[in-house]
Amino acid sequence: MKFGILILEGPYQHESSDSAYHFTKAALEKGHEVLRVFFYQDGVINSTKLMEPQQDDRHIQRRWSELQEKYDLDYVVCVAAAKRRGINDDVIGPGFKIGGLGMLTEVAIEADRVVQFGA
Amino acid sequence: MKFGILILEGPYQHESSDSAYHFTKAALEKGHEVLRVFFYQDGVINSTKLMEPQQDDRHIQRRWSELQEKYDLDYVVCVAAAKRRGINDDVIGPGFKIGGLGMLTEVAIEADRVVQFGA
Amino acid sequence: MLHLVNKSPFESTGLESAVRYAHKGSPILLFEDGVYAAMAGTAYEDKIKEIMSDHEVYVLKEDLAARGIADRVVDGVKEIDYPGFVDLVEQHKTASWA
Amino acid sequence: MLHLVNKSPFESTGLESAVRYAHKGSPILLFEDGVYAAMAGTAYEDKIKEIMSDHEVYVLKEDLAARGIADRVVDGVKEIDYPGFVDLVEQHKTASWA
Amino acid sequence: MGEEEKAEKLMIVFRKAPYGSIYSFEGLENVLIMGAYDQDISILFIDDGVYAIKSDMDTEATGIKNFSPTFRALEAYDIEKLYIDRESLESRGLSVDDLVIKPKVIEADEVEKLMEEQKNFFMF
Amino acid sequence: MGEEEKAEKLMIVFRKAPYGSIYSFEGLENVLIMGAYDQDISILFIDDGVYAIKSDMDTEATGIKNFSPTFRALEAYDIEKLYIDRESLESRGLSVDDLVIKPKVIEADEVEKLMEEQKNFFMF
Repeated sequence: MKFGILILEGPYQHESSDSAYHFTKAALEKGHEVLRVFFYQDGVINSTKLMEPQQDDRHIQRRWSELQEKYDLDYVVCVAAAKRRGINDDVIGPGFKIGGLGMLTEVAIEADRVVQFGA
Repeated sequence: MKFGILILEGPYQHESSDSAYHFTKAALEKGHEVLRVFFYQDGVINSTKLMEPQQDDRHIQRRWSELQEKYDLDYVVCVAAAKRRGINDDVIGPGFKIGGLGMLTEVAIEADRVVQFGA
Repeated sequence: MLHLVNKSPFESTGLESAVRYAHKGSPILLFEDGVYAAMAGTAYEDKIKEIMSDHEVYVLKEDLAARGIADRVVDGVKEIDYPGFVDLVEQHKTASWA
Repeated sequence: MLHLVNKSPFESTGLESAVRYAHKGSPILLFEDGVYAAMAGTAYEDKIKEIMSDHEVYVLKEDLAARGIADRVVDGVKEIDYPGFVDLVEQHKTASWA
Repeated sequence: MGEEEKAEKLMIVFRKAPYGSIYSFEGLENVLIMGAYDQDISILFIDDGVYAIKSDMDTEATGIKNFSPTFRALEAYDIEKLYIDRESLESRGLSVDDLVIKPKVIEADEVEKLMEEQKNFFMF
Repeated sequence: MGEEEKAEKLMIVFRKAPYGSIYSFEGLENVLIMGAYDQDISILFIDDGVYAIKSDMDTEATGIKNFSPTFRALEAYDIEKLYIDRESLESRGLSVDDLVIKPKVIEADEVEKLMEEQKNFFMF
C-alpha cells in the first residue's frame, strides 16, 4: 500500500516525531511504499542537523536521515513553516529537502493513506 | 518588583511566546525590574535569527532582541535544551546568550515572582 | 495565589486542575485559548458561574478581542489588559496550568 | 475508520472527541500518553469499558512498556506493536485526535 | 509525483481553537494551496475548530495576524463544500450567524461519513 | 546575579505525563541543577505528573531515554521533601507502592499551601 506521513510537532518536545519515525520504519519493513514524509508546523525542526542531543539519547535528525538513505525516501520540509522557525537549506540534514506545501496535497492525491502525527 | 520570566514553548506554534513578550513588555513599562528571561524547552527556538516569517507577520526573535536592547535585559537560552533543538551560538540573535540551567535557579532565588509561559 | 489558565476548557482539563487546587478566594486569570471559558452562552457557562462563587475570574481583553468574543463575556468576569495582568502577578504568587 | 488518540484522558478531551464522532464498530488505537486510558484501576476504567461496548480498543505495547503499565491493561483491550499499528492503518482510513 | 488528472476528494478538518496554537492558521494555508490543485475539496469544522471562523476578530493587540479575511476569500478559490458540526457550534455558544463563512450544519454522525468519503484528509 | 547565602524555598511541580512530552524530563533536569545550589528544595507530583515516577518503565522499544534511574537518585542529591497528591494518585490507579520514590501523600488543599510557602516554583 502507498503511505504518506505528515508530521506536525518538533523533535524531543513531543513524542509525535518518535511515533512517526517508528510507524514509517515499520511500514517500510512490512514492504509498504512510503511516497513522502512531509514535515509541517513545528515538524520542520526534525530536519535540523544542528541538533546535538546528549550522547545517551537518540539523534532524531540523524535517525530520519539514515532511514531516508536506506529506503531512498522523499522527505519534504514545508518552506513557509520552515522559514518561520529558522530552518533553511543551510541547516537541514542529508536526505531532507525544502519544498512547497503543494507537495503535501500531492501526497493526499496519490497515497492510499496519509497518517498524521501531532500534536 | 523583581520579575523572572520562563518560556517553555516555541515561537509561532503556540501563543505562549507572544504572551510572554507582551507580559514582559508591560511589566517593564510599569517600571518593574525583569531580572532575566529564561528560554527553556522549545522556548529556546524564540532566539534563532534564522527565522524569516512572512512580511505581514510579527518577527518574534527581532521583537525580543529590540526589547532586550531597549531595557538592557538578560536573556538566557538553556544550553541543554538548545543543543537538542539545533540552537547554538551561531544562530542566536542579538541580545540572547546561551547559558546553563543553573541560571534559572538563580532567578528563582532572586526574583520576587517567576512567571512561566507554556505549553 | 493567582492561577493562570491558557487552554480551552473544551480541549483541556487545565482549568479543572486549577480549580481543584485553588483555595477559596484565589483569583483565576483566563488568557490565550483559556478565554473561551469566560464566554456567555456556551456549555461551560454554568461551570464558570459556579467557579465564580469561590473565585474572582479575570479574562485578558487582548485575547478576547483576537477571538471575536469581546462582547460575549459572562457577567461578573473582570476584563483586564496586560498592565492589569502585571498588577495581578505583583499581588499574588502565580501558578501556570498550561 | 481508525481513530488514533495520543493524549492522556485526564489532560485532554481527544478521546472524547474521537468517541463522539466514531461510528459503532470503528476501532480506536491508544498510543503515546493515550495509553493511560487503557489502564486498569483508574477513574477512567468504567468509561473505557463503555467505549469497548461499541468499539474495538487497541493499545500500543511500546508505549505501555515505556510507562511501566504493561501489566495493567483493562481486560479486552487488544495490545499491538508498531507492525500491528501499520496493519490497522492498512485496513482503515485514519483520523488523528491529537 | 506530478499532478493527477482526475479530481480526488480531499478534506481539511479544523478542530483547534485559533491563535492559541498555529494549527488553524497553518491548516488554512494548506487549504489555499490545495485549492490550486483542481481537486474536489471539502472543509469541515468540529470541536474548537468552529471558533476559527468566528466573526469580529481583532488581533491587533496580540500582534498575531488575523486570518479572518482569508477564510472569507475561500469562495474565490471555488471551495464551496463547507460543513460544520451542530453540537460543536451550539455547545460553544455560536450559531451560523456568528461566523464569517456559512458552512452547512451537519450532525455528529455525518462527520465520520464525510471523512470516509475522502481519498485523504488532514486534521488541524 | 550570583549565588545567595541564605537558602530559599524552591519547588518543582510535576503535572504532565512522561514521554508524550518532554515536560517531565526537562523538569527533572531542572531539579538536578537546583539540587547543586544548596537551597531548600521541594518536589510535588500532581495530576498526570504522578505517572512520572511509576515503577517498571521500559522505554527501550520507543528509543526514548528512561529517566526512572534519575528519579531514584534524588536522595543522593539531598532532595528529601517529596509530596504527592492523593487524589491524583488514586484516580490514576496508583498507590505509593507503585512508585520508584516514596513521596509523602498529601490532600488537594495542601497543594496551594505548599506553593504559597515557596519563594518561587516551576510547573512542568
